[in-house]
Amino acid sequence: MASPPEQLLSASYALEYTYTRSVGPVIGRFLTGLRERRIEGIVGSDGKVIVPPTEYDPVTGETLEDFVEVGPAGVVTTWAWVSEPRRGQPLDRPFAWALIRLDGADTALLHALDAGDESRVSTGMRVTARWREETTGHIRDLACFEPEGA
Amino acid sequence: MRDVAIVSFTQAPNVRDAGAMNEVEILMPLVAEALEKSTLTLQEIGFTCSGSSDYLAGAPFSFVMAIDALGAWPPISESHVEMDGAWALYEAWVKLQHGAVDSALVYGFGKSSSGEIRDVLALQLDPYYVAPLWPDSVSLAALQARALLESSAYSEKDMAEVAARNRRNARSNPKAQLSGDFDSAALLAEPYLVSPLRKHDCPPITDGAAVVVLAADDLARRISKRPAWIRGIDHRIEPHSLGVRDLTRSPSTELAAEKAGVARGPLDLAELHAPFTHQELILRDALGLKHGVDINPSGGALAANPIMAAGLARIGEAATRISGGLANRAVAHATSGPCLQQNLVCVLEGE
Amino acid sequence: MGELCGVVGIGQTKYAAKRGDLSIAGLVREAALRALEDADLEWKDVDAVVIGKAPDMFEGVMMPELYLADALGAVGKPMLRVHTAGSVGGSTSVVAASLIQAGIHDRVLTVSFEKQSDSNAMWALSSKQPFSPHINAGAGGYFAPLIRTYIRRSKAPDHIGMLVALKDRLNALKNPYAHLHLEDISLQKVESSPMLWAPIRYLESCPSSDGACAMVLAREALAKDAPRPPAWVLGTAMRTEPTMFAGREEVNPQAGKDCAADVFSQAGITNPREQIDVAEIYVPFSWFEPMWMENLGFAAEGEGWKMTDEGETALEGDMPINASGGVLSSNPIGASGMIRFAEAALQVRGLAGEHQIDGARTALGHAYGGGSQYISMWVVSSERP
Amino acid sequence: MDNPIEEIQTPIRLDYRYTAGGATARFLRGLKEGRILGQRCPSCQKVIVPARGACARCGVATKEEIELPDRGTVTTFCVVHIPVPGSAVKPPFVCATIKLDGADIGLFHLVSEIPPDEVRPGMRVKAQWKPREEWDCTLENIRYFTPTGEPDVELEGSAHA
Repeated sequence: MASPPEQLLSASYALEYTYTRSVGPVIGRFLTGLRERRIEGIVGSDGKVIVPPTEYDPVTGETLEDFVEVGPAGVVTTWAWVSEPRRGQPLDRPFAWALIRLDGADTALLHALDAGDESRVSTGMRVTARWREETTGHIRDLACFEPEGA
Repeated sequence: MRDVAIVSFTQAPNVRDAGAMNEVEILMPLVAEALEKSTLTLQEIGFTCSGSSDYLAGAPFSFVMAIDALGAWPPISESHVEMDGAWALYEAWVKLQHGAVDSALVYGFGKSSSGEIRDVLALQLDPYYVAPLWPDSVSLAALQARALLESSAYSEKDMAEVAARNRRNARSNPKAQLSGDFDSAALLAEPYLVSPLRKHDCPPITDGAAVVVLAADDLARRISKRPAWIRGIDHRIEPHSLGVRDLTRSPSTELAAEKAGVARGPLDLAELHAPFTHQELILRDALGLKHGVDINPSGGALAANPIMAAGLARIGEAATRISGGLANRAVAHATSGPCLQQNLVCVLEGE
Repeated sequence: MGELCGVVGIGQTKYAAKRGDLSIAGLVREAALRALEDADLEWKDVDAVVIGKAPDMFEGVMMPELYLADALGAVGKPMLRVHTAGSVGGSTSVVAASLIQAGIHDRVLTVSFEKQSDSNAMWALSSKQPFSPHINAGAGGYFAPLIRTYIRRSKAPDHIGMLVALKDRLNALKNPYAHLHLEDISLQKVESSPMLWAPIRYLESCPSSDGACAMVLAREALAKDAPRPPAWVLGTAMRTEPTMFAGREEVNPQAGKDCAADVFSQAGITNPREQIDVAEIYVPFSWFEPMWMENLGFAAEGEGWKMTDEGETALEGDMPINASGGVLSSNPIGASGMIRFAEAALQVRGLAGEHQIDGARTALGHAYGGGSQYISMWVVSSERP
Repeated sequence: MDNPIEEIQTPIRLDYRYTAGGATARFLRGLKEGRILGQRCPSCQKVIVPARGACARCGVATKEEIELPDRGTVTTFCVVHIPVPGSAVKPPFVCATIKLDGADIGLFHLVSEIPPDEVRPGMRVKAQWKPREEWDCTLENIRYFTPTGEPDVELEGSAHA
């Protein structure tokens, strides 16, 4: 415990736990696909393809179950440049957070984009998935995205 | 609808780190002051409701200890929302509409200094697809800011002007954390924090608390020479996934504003809970604020952002100006969740 | 004063130590969809959603209502999140009812849940803050001394707690949603189960469960035309007192007495023992049944244990308590209070199935939380006032 | 699909800094000097320990400091038979509410050096301190309480108080 200056008595602590999350059939199927390096979306009640897939329609709440394969490449719809990555984020060098509309999808997926430099990122650019060497069935099987053709 | 008014408002000095003051020590004098202004004792208050977050405090049941600040003996009729105090005010307003009680004490509190707030807020995200990537709250706001900048006529200069005006306004708010004269051109020369956001586009990290007393009908008139009447209050939520939403608009604010009757009369002022500069631009449009509406005379969330109290403070700030005769009709707004996912709109009027 | 509120739909998940087949959203939807189905309604028929759960650390999701908005069909609607410790399921029901009673909405969906298997209850409930009390013996460590005081004061015989444990587990065998289905439960099994926090034995304690409970509430005009009989809400109340102060009576807390007096007065009940037909009471440790009997005014102080001893709180007794099996048989903490409220409503609707108490017309739902300091209750009836 | 994914692990770590309130800090500093500090409520006059800067019953700030003796009476207790995560204490052990002489509220602590089945409400106990050089700003400076051998005290009032 840190020795405090007069009056103040404070100490640091960590709230730390590894949660075990059961995922249910829809998320489970998506993650199983990732393990096999395949990205799947689900068809919403209005026919739009939602990626990552939800068990329910994001607007009406209706139950969904029709899957379609999408990506692995797509288009950046918006992005933010991170010059100082924080603990736990997908990359430990400067990168962009990006919303990416994968080919065949109608909604965008949030992930990291490894572009090297801010000047190489723009809305509308084409990017593609970079897989982790070993995939386990986790959102982080997608190591990040990278500019297409890079 | 029953006539319900805000008759008393207090807030803690908004500071980066309240240091040795725990939540009880912050709240106790505020509650006493708010009650004194209302001339009611806690035992005369019909209902009490608070807003706070366990993850902000870094401990479960953090609101339980806060009860110690009240003197809740004999036992009180009380509830708590794990939301900004503005939603606690909503719950209390509903209770008053039911009609069994005539007054309510509402408070919101939080010490954002305890944890790494940008990371803490990442736990609000989808626990399977998004939270495991740890996108921080500033980065998510930056995604929204760029979407707005690239799809509208707004520029980074407009955002800098929002920051400069809010902090200029805050000079007359002794409880504000950040205030002063800033030149928007000089602000634009600063480096990006998370591009396209600069430091001035982001809220300060704030410890604070806010307390409001509500009263109905004749009781409100007896307590206050000029009660700030709640003429409409509503809140709405949007889908969670950022990739599903149109981040450049705030449809939930638009809908809540319609239900609360924002457009039913001219507005003198607006207190908007916009932690990021571009969010004020989005909210202005969503609320249809016209030229001449005084926006955030308190300095808003860019001058002080005590999470879990900042939304309630907006309502209190607007009410104070109505009661003080500085305005006749105002709109106050509170937000929750990433990129304005959930929004509350409250219309206040003098007599 | 105010609109009359009716419970028109009730949905529960199967409670289990781990619902490994579902995500958090899947869990709340299982309950919500069943409640909608019971009410013969769809997502679009709901005006607002009120959700409750205990500490966010259970699932490691901060303010999970944000993530659950779409799953609960709340998009474009008002959504509130209540948290009042263990009483939260009850308080959530009370807040949802107030939205109807105040005339603000026509129909409200209210849901509460806990997915305790995502983490560990003992971990999630304990404070990690430095300088906090160094002895953390779990919830039982807090409540066992209160039980000991109750036994000392009331001179209740030792077997009372075991009787409650047996009765609630036998009742649970008649409730398909209950977590614990202990087919071979016996007094001897309870007695020989290990002591956890003496005087509390293992089988006198609640389990840790995954689960969700949901209700659809509607205003009078809609509820009276509901496809199945509604439960009419005759009164709701909440009371809070501080955790620790000099002279606090924790065994028989004033907050509970005041809350009962308030809810009974709203419901026009002057003799609860006579006028309440069945009650669902928050009993996480068996001895809390007699303790709450006294607190609620069903028995005089020091006499509550006699009701248990004489079988009056059993299914066939004259004051059946926890016909569903209670918290002792299913305990997804954030939902446990709402389950009490919903089971009370099921009884007066006549839809409780195998654990239905014949002719139940008026029922009490009760929940408590924190250090016996957060109390919420409602009284529901088959009769429209 | 073979072996579909049914669950995932998501590690969460958040770092916090906790600052004790003013009165709590004084209480903990007192412990480092071997003193147990309570406070008297200016409204109800009750003595509260640990000092918390507030009387929860009256909702007023408490300032008057009262040093309390390290002995008192067990008002109630339980015997913990299960291991407690993060605790070095081995079950079974006795957790008791102890009303220190002069205090109006109980302190939660361990009772030891007596078989658990001989612990009883009304029993007189005193603190067993760790060696002075191990003292820090914590109640753990008191290893546990042990029986004094004085005659038991007749109890009234509330369970934890």
